[in-house]
Amino acid sequence: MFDFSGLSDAVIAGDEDGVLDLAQKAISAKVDPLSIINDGLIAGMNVVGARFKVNDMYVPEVLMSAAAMKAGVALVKPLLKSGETTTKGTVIIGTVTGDLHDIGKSLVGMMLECSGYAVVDLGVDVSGDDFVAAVKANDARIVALSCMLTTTMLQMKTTIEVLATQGIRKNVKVIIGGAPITQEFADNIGSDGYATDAAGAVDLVTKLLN
Amino acid sequence: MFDFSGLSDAVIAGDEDGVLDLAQKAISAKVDPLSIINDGLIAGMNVVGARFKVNDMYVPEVLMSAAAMKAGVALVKPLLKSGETTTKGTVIIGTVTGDLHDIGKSLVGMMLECSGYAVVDLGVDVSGDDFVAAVKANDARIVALSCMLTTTMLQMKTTIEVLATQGIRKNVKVIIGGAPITQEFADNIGSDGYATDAAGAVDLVTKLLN
Amino acid sequence: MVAVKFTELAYTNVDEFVYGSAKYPVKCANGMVIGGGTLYPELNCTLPMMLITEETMPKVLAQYEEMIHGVCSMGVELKVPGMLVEIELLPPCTFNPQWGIDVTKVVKGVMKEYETKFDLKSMLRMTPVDVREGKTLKHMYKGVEWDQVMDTMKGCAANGADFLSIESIGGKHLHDESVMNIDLPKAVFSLGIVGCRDMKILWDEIVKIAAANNILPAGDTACGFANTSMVMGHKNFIPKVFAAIDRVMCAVRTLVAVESGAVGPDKDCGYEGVYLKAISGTPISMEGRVAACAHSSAVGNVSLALADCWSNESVENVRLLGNMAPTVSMEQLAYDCRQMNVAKDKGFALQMRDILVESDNKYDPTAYIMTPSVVLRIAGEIIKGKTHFERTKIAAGATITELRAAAKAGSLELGPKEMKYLDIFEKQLNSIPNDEAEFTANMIKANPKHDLGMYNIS
Amino acid sequence: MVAVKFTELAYTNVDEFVYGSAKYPVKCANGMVIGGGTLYPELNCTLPMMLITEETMPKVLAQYEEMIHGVCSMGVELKVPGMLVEIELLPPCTFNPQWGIDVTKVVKGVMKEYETKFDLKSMLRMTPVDVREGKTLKHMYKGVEWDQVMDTMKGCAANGADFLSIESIGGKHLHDESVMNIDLPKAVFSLGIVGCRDMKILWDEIVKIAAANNILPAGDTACGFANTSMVMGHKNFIPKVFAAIDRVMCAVRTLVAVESGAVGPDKDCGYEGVYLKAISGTPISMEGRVAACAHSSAVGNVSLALADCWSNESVENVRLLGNMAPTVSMEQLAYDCRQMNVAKDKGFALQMRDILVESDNKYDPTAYIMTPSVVLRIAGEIIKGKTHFERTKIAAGATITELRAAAKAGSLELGPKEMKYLDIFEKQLNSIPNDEAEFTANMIKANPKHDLGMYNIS
Ligand SMILES: [Zn+2]
Ligand SMILES: [Zn+2]
Ligand SMILES: [Zn+2]
Repeated sequence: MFDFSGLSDAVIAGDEDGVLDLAQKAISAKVDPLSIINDGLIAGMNVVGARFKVNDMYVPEVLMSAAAMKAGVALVKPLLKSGETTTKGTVIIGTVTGDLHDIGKSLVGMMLECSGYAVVDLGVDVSGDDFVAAVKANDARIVALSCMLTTTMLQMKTTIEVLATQGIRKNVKVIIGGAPITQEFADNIGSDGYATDAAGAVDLVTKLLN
Repeated sequence: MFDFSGLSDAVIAGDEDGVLDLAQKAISAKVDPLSIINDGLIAGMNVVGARFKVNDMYVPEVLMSAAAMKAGVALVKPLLKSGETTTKGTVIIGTVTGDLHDIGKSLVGMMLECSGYAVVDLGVDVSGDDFVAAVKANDARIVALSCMLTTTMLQMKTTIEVLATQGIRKNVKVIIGGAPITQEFADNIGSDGYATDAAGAVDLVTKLLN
Repeated sequence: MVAVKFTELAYTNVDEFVYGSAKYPVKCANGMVIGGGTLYPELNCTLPMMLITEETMPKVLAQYEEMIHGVCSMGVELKVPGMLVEIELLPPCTFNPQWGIDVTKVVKGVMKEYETKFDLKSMLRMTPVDVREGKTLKHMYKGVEWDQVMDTMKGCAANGADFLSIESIGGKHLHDESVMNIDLPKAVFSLGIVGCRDMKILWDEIVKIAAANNILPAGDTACGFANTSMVMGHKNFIPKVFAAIDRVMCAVRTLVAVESGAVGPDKDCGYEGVYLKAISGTPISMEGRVAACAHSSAVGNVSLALADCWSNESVENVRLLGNMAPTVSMEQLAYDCRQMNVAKDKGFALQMRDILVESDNKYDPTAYIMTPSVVLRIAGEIIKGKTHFERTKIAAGATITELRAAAKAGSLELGPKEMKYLDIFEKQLNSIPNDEAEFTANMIKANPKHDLGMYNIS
Repeated sequence: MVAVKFTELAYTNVDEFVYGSAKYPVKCANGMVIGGGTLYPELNCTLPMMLITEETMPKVLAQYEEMIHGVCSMGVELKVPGMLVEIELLPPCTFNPQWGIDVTKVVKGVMKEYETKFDLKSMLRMTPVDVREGKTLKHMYKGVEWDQVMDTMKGCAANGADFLSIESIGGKHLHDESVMNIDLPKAVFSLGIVGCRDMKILWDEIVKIAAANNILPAGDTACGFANTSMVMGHKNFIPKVFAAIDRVMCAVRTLVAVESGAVGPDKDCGYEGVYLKAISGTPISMEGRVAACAHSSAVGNVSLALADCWSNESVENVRLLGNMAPTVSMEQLAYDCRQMNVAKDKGFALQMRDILVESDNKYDPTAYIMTPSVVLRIAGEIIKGKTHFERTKIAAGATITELRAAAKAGSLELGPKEMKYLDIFEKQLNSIPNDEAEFTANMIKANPKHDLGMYNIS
């Protein structure tokens, strides 16, 4: 079997040039493209996620690893057989109407990407209709809502209601998070789950999709 | 018109002997019994309530005034014409099942008595059925529930449900209070009101009965 | 009549009487020494709105687990030198001792996890509720309620508790009436006779249970007594001087636990703990400004002046913007302890103590009687008493004398109404006969609705 | 290029640099003097979970009324020498200036009631939100958002505010990226060029509004900037040294408000305020251990060492067992202020300051750079810069030097990874050209997705 350790290490180091170089070598060596992605690139990213979780890597380091991995995936992806897929599913993420807090939600998105999910980040102040449109356009399975104000919490409820009215609530799992959120609130507004931090959000998504 | 100031002052001073003496004199002077009660005894008690509210009297002083007033009422009451009444209505008060906190609830009862209500204090750890029985036995118009623990709050909801099941919820107003209670909780469990302290409870009862 | 111990003060020099250090420190197996020079945070937390039933017990345990996780991780983050967790069990968890045991296991489990993973030193104080009250109570020392308290104590002791405490309530019904009517003789009876005898019987048992399980009997508090009068005074429902007198009288009762073998740290909500420390040298937990989450008070700073553990009293598991409330309390306690410990290390412990004392003690009689020098003076009088009854009376008299003198000297702000009541209470006190048996007989006669046979008092 | 002021430090002797006293105190009509020797509590509170709409506005106002009642009555109870209330308006109350005005009226109404009835001295700080962001923003200095901020400022000023503040956000989008990527040059650009220019334009207007209404322009904070990096560092998402460097750089930006005429007290959540005080002598509000309700931090005690007002940052109106949360915060602030003021009265202000500093400053770089002597040293370097750009670069360089020296001397605990990043940041800093125009052009080119034309920067 091909030795993927160099490729994984390049991902962990956030070394985009190294990733591209080693991925190209693997392609030239006729390694199965799906294996390059799963056993090389994503395997490296899994290490990154685990190290971040125990405070052994910083966010910017994770971002560099993610960028390196993505470059590698972009190189290999055209060679995949039809039907082969490189993500575990698509997550739509955004901060709800009236709330402009960005970073917490971006960190959750980053961690989800590290863990093999495709993430569509709609940004801040996102309306229910925008969430609906994004779910439809991306065939998403998870909607992740963020808010940081006590006065925007109830917009999460509204957003979930819009998903229901538009007939797609049953197709997606809705998860929520942010400083004022509690499990009790998550239950009360009919969401499918709540996590206290980015790592918890990944665990939650994994649980909901399995 | 008869000068009631001496009688009222005796109530305010908590001087039971003085009250009995002056009330007897008024009876002998053929003063209308209802007027002795309202313009003499209860008028004095109104002053007591107002002074307590602004921290100008202590609880034990109020209790002595209340005892003096009650002694006076007991003396005069047999002389009332049929149909004349000396209270503004009856309040059933108690701490709910599982909760043994006594004093806060007793203070509310005391202030209601000062303000002319008849109070039936069921004590602590009172079940829904006991409240129902007391309402029926006393033809009460108000039920006042107390609790001091986060883990007994939901017994208030249960108590209100028992009142409903037993068919008397529509006949009474239910008010609640205690350290963990909020207006929001009061609304959520379907009570008719909430007060933060004993003086507030009196105002609330007065509002609900008018 | 129960024998008194401690006929001399542990402290005679006020310059030795300070926070973080007690004459008889409590040495713990994990290296923590309470009263050995370091002030430790003691975090107490309770459930948010929920019922406790067979069905909800898994949720109850999950709540405790979440709370202790948050609290311990804050302890790690702020590098505390050690910490205490106190769980005051809620009534259903004493009525059902197994539930109390399950709570103990869960809490201790999290604490052990943090000890293993992060080297966090921590000790667990379990405080069953004294359920010996209510409509069905037949006797204080036998029957269902007594057994529930004892079974819970034993179960907690065997399943992870390091310290046992209780807020015992022997004599409380009499005391409640004494507060509502500011009846000092009845307060003396409830505390100095009924309460002290009850403490002796109760704490002899708790000390045995602790010994059998190789853990420590920590101490009791006048929560149901002087805290009731303090809250009533704080709201201007009764004279504040009554609360101060009541507090010092309570010291005699609380001390009985130590006479029976309790070693501390005495429990947080017993502000009379400063007297216990003065007399017996036992380390004490205290609560003040950080405990505003649980109750407001007039002793937010002075309470820190002599503390060996610093507590938030209790906070329910609700979310605040920064963190869950127990974690918020833990952060506040840890910073306060840092301040106190650094002050001590720099040689400024006495100055820090006096700053905290002087920030409160002019404004409130209870704050005043927590002044270290006042504590030593009054404590010096108390120990002259040869019985608990005598000591309780002396406590009241000495407190009245100190408060009156302080008000006259301008070191305590007392309005004319408060002053008037000092005189009234002095008269009430003087009306009490010297003979304990005579007083007891009078009191039994005057309070026919209280069945003191339950206490084996007749 | 905006002219800099303050080319000398307000403090050169560290023994004069202490809490409660500022070189240029703020004298209020009610007799309070902020920075005049007394530390005052500053209470901030916000709504619990609820929507703010036309329909809910009566409930919103009732919430504010309830909160301020509770807070003021605690102020009376604890006999505070004076207090501040801060209301950070929520976005809908700036989008609709009339709603912000209505909040101001209600809050000030309660404060006046307590002044009349109980002689409670209090001052109101109104802080509209800087709404100049979001999808529809076209320009920073004209159009809807600018008008909303200005109209709210004017409305608050005319209807009861005593102080005007804002947490302004010019340059924040660039800064967010610099934090996520720990890109020091981009942080320098966002703060030292974009941020400082924005501050000048914004604060010139706020100062005019305050003057026109005969009230005081108080100050700004780096809430959207250094607080973001501090929180990220606190969670170990980025190196903590980045947060410390960012904090000191922010001082240059925050100071622009004072250069425009702001007089303080500077806003609580700007920990860079200690630099502002050192350079300009302006009194500052700070937040620490009592603000654990709003966010945990590594500076819970050190933040109190130089404070002139002591804040809880913000707490929502939820019930805790003791009281509603804002009232709980007020009690905690009042006790902390008592401690500090008594220490000062007794001549122990410097010892108290140093105890608070030393309880935190070894454990975290941001805590370290808040050490009074370090502040004066770095501030002394900053004022040598002739432009805001230059000062921001000096701030970063001097902070790196201080942190490295402290770690080597053992006065600051810094792990090897943090040390490595100090070197990385130094290299990043040295890559910045000296020429502001050149740097600006580079940055505009490197960040095409940011439209700096909105700031009139090209
Ligand atoms: Zn207690
Ligand atoms: Zn406690
Ligand atoms: Zn802020």
